[in-house]
Amino acid sequence: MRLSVQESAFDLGAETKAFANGAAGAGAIVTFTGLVRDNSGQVLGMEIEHYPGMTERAISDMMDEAQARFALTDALVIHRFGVLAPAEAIMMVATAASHRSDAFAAAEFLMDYLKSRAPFWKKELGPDGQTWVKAKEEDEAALTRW
Amino acid sequence: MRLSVQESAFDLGAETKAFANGAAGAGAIVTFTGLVRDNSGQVLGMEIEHYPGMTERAISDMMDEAQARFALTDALVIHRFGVLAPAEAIMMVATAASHRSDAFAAAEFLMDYLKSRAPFWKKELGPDGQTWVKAKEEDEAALTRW
Amino acid sequence: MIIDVLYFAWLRERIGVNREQITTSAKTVTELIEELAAIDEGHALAFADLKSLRVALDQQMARFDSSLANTREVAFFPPMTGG
Amino acid sequence: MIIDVLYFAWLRERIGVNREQITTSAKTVTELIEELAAIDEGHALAFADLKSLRVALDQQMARFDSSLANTREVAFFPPMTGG
Repeated sequence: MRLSVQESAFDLGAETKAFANGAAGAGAIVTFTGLVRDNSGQVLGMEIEHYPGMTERAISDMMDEAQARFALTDALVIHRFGVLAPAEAIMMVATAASHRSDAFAAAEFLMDYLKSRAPFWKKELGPDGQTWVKAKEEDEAALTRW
Repeated sequence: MRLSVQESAFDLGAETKAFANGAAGAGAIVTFTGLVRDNSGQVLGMEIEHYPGMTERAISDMMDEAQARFALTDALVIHRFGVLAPAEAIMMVATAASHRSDAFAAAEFLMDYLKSRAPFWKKELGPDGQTWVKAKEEDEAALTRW
Repeated sequence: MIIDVLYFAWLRERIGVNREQITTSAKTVTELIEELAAIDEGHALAFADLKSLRVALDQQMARFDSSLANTREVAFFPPMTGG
Repeated sequence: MIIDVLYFAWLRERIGVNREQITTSAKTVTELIEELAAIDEGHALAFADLKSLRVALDQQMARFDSSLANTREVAFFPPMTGG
């Protein structure tokens, strides 16, 4: 299992390939990648604030929980902070398991928890100023399914 | 949308990166990769037979259906046939959407249909001979959720 | 009527060929299966258990009671195991 | 007791600092909030709507009625928007 909270960009292709190469024995790999949406020029970028220390601790706990609930052979979380341009990757999750249902469920579980329980705050940088992204009720509600 | 049914190996990292680069405007990308399981030397490889023509037609129909049901901005399916070594990638699915729930659901939908409705047949090559992989009842049952 | 009949996976192995041309007056898949099963022991064995058999007509999934009218290609195979 | 109080996102912007040291005898988060809200207008505004406020004690999520005993670091922030 690997967790990286980082300011620098990451190479989605290289990370995915390295994760798959390291997942010997697994039959199924699921990845999720979150990108800065590029709504036809309405978003100039995104700034992500986080809580150093708590971020790593909270995500590590989520990964331990995911491994305990699902039969994971490996997991990876990369999450960026700082200023990002449109279409840049904000974060990625990868899960490896013998069977696809575990790999899918674990990736969705990690995403639902990352959305609402990891201490990150997003601010959209638009042509008319900066706006803190509001938490969605549906994201909080998504946690009830686990 | 792109579909490739091919004998040659594919580069998971390069395919994932190219898909993400082409998914301008999407906020969420999900990939699934199926690997030949490497059960500590019990599997020497896998041979995949398919029905040329029907394979492409069946998968294209599934991709159209996925795009109609979920708000996909793009989708990719690569599936190999022929002889594969342990740990090699058998196939991959990638989906892009504005929101993660659509990207996840479409990837699971495509996987459930590929498992039971795309004309591929897997044969495991083991130390004691060759065995056709049996279809699982749970895979057929998985279709009822859509 | 002349129909191309295709076999895949263990059906192909039992029958020994992956494709054969059949001249038939069968109206449905079931009638065609009866004719094919009578060819020889390999065919009989391949069609012994219809529960583990699937059929496609001109590359579209079909049922045993489907009509063969205008069909050029019939494929028989076990349940698929892709993905 | 001396506590490090941290602010994130729009709470940090309203209060104007990301961290301050507070000497307090508050027993619970609620008592601490009452003290902080009295400091100035920025603090009062930041703590005006508790429904949109979350709290962590020593980097673990907590509740407003949680005890501050043995707590060294209290963080206030809006609902998280990661992923």
